[in-house]
Amino acid sequence: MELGLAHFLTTSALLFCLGLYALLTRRNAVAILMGIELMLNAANINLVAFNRYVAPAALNGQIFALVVITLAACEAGVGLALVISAYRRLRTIRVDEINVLKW
Amino acid sequence: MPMPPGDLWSLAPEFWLAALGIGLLVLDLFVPEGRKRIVGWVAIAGLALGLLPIAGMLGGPARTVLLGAYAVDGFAVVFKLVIVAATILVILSALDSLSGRTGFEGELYALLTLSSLGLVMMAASADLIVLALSIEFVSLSSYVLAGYFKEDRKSAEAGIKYFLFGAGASAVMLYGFSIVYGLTGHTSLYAIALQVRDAPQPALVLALVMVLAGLGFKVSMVPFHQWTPDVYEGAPTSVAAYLSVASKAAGFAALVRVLVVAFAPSSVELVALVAGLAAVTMTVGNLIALPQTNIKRMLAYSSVAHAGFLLMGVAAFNAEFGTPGLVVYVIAYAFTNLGAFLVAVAVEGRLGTTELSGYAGLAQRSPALAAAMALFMLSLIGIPPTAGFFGKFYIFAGAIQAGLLWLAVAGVVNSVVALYYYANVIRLMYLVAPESPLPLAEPTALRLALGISALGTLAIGLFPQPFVALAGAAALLLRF
Amino acid sequence: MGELAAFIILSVVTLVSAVVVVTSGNIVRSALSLVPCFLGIAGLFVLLQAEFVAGIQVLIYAGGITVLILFVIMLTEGGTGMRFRQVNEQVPLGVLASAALAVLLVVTLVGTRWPQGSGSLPGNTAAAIGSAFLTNMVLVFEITSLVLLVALVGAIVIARRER
Amino acid sequence: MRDLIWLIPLFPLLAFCAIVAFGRRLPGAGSYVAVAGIGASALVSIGLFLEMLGGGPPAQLSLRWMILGEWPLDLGFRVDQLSALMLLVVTVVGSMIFVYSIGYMHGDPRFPRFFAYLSLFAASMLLLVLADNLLLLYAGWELVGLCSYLLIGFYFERPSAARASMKAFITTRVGDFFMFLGILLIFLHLGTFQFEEIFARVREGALSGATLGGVPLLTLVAVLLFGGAVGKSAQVPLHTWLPDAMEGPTPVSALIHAATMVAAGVYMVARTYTLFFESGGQTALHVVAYVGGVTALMAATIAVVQDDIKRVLAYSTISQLGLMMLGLGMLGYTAGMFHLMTHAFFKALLFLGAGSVIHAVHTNSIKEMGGLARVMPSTYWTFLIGALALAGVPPFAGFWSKDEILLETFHHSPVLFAMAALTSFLTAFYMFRVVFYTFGGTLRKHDAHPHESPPVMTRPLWVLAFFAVFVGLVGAPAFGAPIKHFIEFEGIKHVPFSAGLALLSTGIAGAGIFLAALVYHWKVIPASGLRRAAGPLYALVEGKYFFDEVYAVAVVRPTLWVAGSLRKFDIYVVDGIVNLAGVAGLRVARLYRVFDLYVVDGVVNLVGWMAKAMGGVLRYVQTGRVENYLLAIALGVIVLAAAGLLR
Amino acid sequence: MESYLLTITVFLPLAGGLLILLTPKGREETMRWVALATSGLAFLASLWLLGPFDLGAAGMQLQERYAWIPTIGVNYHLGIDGLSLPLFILTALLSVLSVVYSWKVDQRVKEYLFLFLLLETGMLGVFVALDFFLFYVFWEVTLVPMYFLIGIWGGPRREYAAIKFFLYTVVGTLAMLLGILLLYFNADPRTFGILELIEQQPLARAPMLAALAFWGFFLSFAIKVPMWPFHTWLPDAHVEAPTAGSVILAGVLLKMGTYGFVRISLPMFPETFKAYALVIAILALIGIVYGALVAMAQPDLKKLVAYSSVNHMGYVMLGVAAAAAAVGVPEKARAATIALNGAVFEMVAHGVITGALFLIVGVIYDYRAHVRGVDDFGGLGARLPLYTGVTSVAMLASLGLPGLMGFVAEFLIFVGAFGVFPELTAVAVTGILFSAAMFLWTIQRIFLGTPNPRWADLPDLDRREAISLAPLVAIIVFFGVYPRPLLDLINTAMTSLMVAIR
Repeated sequence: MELGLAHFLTTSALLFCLGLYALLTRRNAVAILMGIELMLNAANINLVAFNRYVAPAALNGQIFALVVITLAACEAGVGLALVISAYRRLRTIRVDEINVLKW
Repeated sequence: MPMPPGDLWSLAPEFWLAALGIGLLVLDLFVPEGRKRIVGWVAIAGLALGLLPIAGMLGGPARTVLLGAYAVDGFAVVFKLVIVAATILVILSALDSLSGRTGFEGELYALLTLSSLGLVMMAASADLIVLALSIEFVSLSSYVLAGYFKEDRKSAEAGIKYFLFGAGASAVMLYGFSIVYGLTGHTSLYAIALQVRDAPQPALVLALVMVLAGLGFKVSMVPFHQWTPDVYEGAPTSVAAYLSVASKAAGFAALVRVLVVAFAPSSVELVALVAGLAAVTMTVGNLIALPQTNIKRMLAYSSVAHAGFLLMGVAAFNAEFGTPGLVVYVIAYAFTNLGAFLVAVAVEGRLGTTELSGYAGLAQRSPALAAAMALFMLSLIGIPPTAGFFGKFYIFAGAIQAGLLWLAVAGVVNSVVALYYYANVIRLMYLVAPESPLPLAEPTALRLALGISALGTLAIGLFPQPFVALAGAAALLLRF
Repeated sequence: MGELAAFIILSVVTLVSAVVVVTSGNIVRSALSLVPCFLGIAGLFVLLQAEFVAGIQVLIYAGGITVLILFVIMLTEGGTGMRFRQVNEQVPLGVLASAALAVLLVVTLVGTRWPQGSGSLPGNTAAAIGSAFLTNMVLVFEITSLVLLVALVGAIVIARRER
Repeated sequence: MRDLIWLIPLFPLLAFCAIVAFGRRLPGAGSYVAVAGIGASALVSIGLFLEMLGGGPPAQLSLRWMILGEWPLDLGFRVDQLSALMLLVVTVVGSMIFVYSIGYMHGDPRFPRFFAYLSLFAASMLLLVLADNLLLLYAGWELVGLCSYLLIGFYFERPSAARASMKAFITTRVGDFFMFLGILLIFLHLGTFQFEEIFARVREGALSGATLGGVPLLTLVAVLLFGGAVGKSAQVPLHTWLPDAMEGPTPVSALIHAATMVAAGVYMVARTYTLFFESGGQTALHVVAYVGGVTALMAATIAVVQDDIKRVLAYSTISQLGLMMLGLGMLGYTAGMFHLMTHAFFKALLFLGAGSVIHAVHTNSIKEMGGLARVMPSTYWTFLIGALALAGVPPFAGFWSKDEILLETFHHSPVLFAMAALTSFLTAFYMFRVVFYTFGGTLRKHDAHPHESPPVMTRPLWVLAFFAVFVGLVGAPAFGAPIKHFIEFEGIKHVPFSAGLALLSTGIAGAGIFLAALVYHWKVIPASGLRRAAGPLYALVEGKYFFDEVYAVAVVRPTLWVAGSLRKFDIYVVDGIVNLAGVAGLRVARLYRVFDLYVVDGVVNLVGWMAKAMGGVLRYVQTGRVENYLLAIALGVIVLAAAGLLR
Repeated sequence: MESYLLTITVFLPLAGGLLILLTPKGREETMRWVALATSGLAFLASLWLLGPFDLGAAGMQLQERYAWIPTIGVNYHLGIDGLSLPLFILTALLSVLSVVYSWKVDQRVKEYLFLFLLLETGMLGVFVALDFFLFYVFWEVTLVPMYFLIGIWGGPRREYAAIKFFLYTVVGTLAMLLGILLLYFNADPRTFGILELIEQQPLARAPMLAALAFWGFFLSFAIKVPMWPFHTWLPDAHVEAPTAGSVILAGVLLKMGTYGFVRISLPMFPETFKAYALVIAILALIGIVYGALVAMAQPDLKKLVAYSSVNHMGYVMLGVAAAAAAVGVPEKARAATIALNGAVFEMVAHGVITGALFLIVGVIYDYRAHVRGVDDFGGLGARLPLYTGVTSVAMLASLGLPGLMGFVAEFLIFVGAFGVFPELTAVAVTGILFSAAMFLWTIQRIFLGTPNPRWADLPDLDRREAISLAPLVAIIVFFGVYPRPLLDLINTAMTSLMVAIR
């Protein structure tokens, strides 16, 4: 059996859902952030894979992937900054305890 | 390969905004504490200048630059105008309300300016990569803005919530983008549009939905709206205003461009999908808005509801009244909702409360403020001769023309529901006695901003012709 | 054949460590197990002939982001040494949702007949990407830089204490 | 004269306006103006009448009142023999009463207003008489009703007066309702209100074939119109208002509730006689006759037991009106109108006499009076004349006209003749009961110091008395009964005068008087004995056949009840189509502590409470916890995708 | 000058209102005079219209037409004809009188007068707008000021009444908006011009859509009229509103509904209207009897008058429905014309009469007794002769006494409607019985009977009140005796309308 697009897609799909799982079940903001990173990576796998199998003519996929990586970095930066300031103010980063704002 | 100079010229506004933003950062270093308002005024002046090149592009030919990555068409131009104008008003309101509440005032103006650049690009980007970039650009700055008052519990909470929600949504969206890319092998919307016709159905639907998650988050469309009330309530009021108008407008620009340009040719039943979402969105927004007791929160839900009305225009994109309707509504909504938030800013600044109870008897304490608020509320209800009415009128027209009579009826019912909580504000201001007769004074900058938005609200209602023309220009959205 | 084996190993590494990341009760451990995950993904990139991307992946993710995350963990509750329940009470729903989505995704993505692209990737992707960034992707490049700037400023504004 | 007819109603109207405008500042505090007004129109009417005597075409005058579509609607005046006669009666009797009132109302705080009302009444009454079409007739009809309302309630501080006035107006309006329907039917089928056109069309059989709900249309129309007459002329069963109307000042009773307005019903029937006459098998006429007959008898019986002098006269008026109707119904077109005329004179006379008596002793009860013959001779003599005329003693006016009616009746229906005869017997009886009680014997009310009324009151009495004596002669065969040639309806041939019947009727009257004398003068038979003899019948009569009670139970209370319950219905049901929903919403909303004061009930609830309740529930989706939001994203994506895929 | 006469008349009050907004605080007297001056001028201008207006000619006159939103074919199009002219003048008149009457309002005068004048502009506009967009705008413009008038200067339950009024009306108008759009998109060429659309009959070939649009308009108008069972906002609004507000509500706003039926529903959807005429007639009938009976049971004088309006507007709708039912039936044309004339005449008559009645109630409630329970009084007749007289005239007119305005209207309606719906009309005629009973009973309880010592020292009408009542009484009597001038005006319009829809 030849290695094909489907394999990569499967991996990325599973990775994405693992990330999603973290997103949905983790209390710790940082853990949720990690989940998000996983999801972004899944997207990256897709992009690169498609670039390889579907549209090898141009490198849009890989470039997109690079962009996504950068964005991920930025998100991590800003996000973690927010986490820190939130922790300073609220003394917690457990999101289910951060709910003054509701209804 | 060398770029034709025309391309560069058509990017003039973006360059200007970028330069302005960076310039402000630099300027901020030299402006001493307590004089930071200067930075704000400079930002306002700069943005105002920025309006000129944008306006200059009105009526120009619809085309793309940078190999289809970036669209320069009436649609984008109009939205750019709205965004920049809104930013100006927001900064005006911030000048008074923010000074003293944060140590990073200068950066705030810079960030607002820069993120307005992001919004501008969102409205114009015709390439998935650029789109993703500009969306993230906006999101990142918005997260920061929402959490700007670090000493304020609510603000901090708003920041982190907004971030987590937004990051999640955009992750989903990016995954969707990747699938779209896989299905068509292109990132340029126009190239995608050519391929998408015979793209395999299930995957396309999946991609569409995931993309909707990201864009829906930006325009606060149900079920991706839940950040809205919390963030609006927690964020600095000016920022909330900014999010509710500028970033929503840009979000709709992007949404329309993606759906209409890229997905419309496909065999997916876009209209039914969007119409359904529109109905749900406006209903949920209005219903939850009813029991609210906090003006910002109430406005947040109302902005969800209005997202529903706007989606009505998106659903009617096939009708000749559809897109113009959307644009007119956006413009009307921008003025009106900004105005409402500005009043909220003023009241908060004077009374220190954002609870509705604070508005009791405002008519006696500050007639001008109350009158303005009443005007905005009526406009949000859609009573002529205000902008809101004309927008609603146009959107309904689009829906009916597109054969979506049921959606129009749903819209009508919703307007009636909405009447309730808007009228409640009017009632509080005029029919209820104030608990203290002390008059309130509005600061100059705010007065200016209020005047502009009130004027706009009335002007659109009384002399809609120019705006209709504008919408007509916007209607020639570059599509295949 | 070798490719397939490599793929299997790499994706197993990736997914397993990802599972640890999302399930481990110890936040520090899950943060650390991000590293193998990212490396595995980098490997996959290599398999896909995206060496440059792979490199960047290693540098930024495995290098930068993970470290950043660890720092933050230390600066916040991780540093206090106390252990908290790491999962909230909507685990079952979460499982359900992500499982459902997984099925949905896998079925559709695998079931789809993807268009077959013509041509092949350039040998030296790094050079190609570089030139692309300076020609028709210049806008992307510029915007990216602006995004970085904004993120930088924002992060500073937020992270610094009020003066 | 003919082209001056428009002046006739104008004079009183002007008087009315003048008095309203200037009131006391006018000569005689307005009374002279009023008298002048009615007097002027009396002169014109007399002139007109004399012209009419010479025969010749009717006087016609009309005005384009409105144009609807291309169809004009004209209103006009028309004076033929019938209306000329009526005009004469109204204006002459009217002016007498006006003059009399100057004395009677002397010193009343609302003196000018009284004359204003009187003038307005005269104007409207003349309008009614002059009308050449149903619309104008109806207008005058309603206006006289209004005036009677105002004048009955003239002493409105007296609750009884206030009640009586309202009762009068509404009861008559019940009749008007039917009349109005009749008018509508006529217009619907003939497209006109003009009498002449209507009659012409009817004669050529325009409505002959038509039926409505099985009833021949023409008959129905006629009967409906008669309904109006029943109300106005106080025929059974709508007669109950007239006795109460005696709450008004006595001149009013004389003018409106004896001489003119109540006679309007009779006049209207005569005016539209063609309709009745042409109605299939003359059914309509029979209806008229029977209603008249019953009314006549019933009222007469009641009159016997009344002690209030004015009420006696009131019931006698009802009874006499019944006789007129009976006459008309028995093809006695001339007889009916003839009796109307004579009755106007002697009944007005009687009322004014009664007024003068009341003025003197300040009581209405004949039981308290007595022996007034000596102290107020002219009142006594005039009253006696009136009584004789009413009783139908030759050669007084009443005799001739009543005799005509009996004659007609005798020829067409023995039953009705019996009733009529009995009526006239009772009439004679109760009239002289009154006479003996009032003028005979000695004064029973001791604190009273009776005195003759001032000449301004007695002179009109004499004038009227003169008429009461002689006006009947125009029907006397000895003089060739000119009235029969003056007032006649082509198609009806007059029944020849029969001496025998005349004798009989005289006998009946004499018997009545004699019996009255036995009981009340010579006291041979004790009144109590009569009462016992009558037994339950007496109770029935005493209770006025319990009409009022029945109405109270059958009509008034139900209406008020319906109104009241409809009001509740309106508050609780229509307004709260969704009150239940509202309540439900209220519960939910309470549950979630969302409550707003300004939404209370009604349809507002539908939108309000339900929406709020739903909002109240929905808002709790907004838990404020990010993980739930994120879950929402995931689920949203899944659901939407599923929706998209499953389509 | 003449070519702008309508615009000037319509916007004069608004100008006055803005002027008042500019007047500094504490100059209440000036504000009042400004209000009086502008509304008075508007009234004079409306009378002036009679000059250039050609009474004989059918169709719209004094038209003004300017492009407003050319892109979608919206025009600023004004025009007036025999139907709108009387209502136009009536509006102006009632506004002036209300301003005079409101002289003593001393709470938040500036807002009061501004809103009042704004309201007047809206009402005037509705009657002369010939473009649906414009019509809609004016229609809604009347809504907000009335909401405030009720809500701020109203009675104890004002907030509830105000929001209820607001809600009901908005529901209606939005339905109308959909109807308008349906017409617009089915027209070819697309237009919002009322006349053009009537000319085109865009929905004639789409019965389903026509029905939808018709009911859209119906909802809006029926709520305004108000027809049973949409009437429940009316008693609350009338009772809680300040006197001048009630006058305007009853005198003008209700007419907007019936005006809509005659001006729009009838010519725009003749066939559809015909199809549903019976239903509407029955609703009208219910309104007639029901209104009268409920009024009879009202202890509150103001509510009583309010319900009598339900009853009278029922007459109007009966007439209109009759006219609609006669569409295409030549032999019924005459009856229809009469009914329609009657209906329009009743609009004016009811405006004047009920306006007077509310002023009358206000006189006793606002400035005298401060109670308005029918049973709280008694024997006022002796104390206040002038007041009693005026009241009696108004009430008698309202119960349809010949010689007064109400009679002519009801008479024509009955005569006309009887030719179309004999049975229904026969029942409807009982309405005059009930209303007679109702009003006379009221008069008796308030003015007749033994004087109530509690009101021993009530003053009679003062000059200002007399001034604001006199013209109404004069009109009631004059047109009651000689309706020709007014009817000719109406008739030309109605005749051409009947011809148009035949």
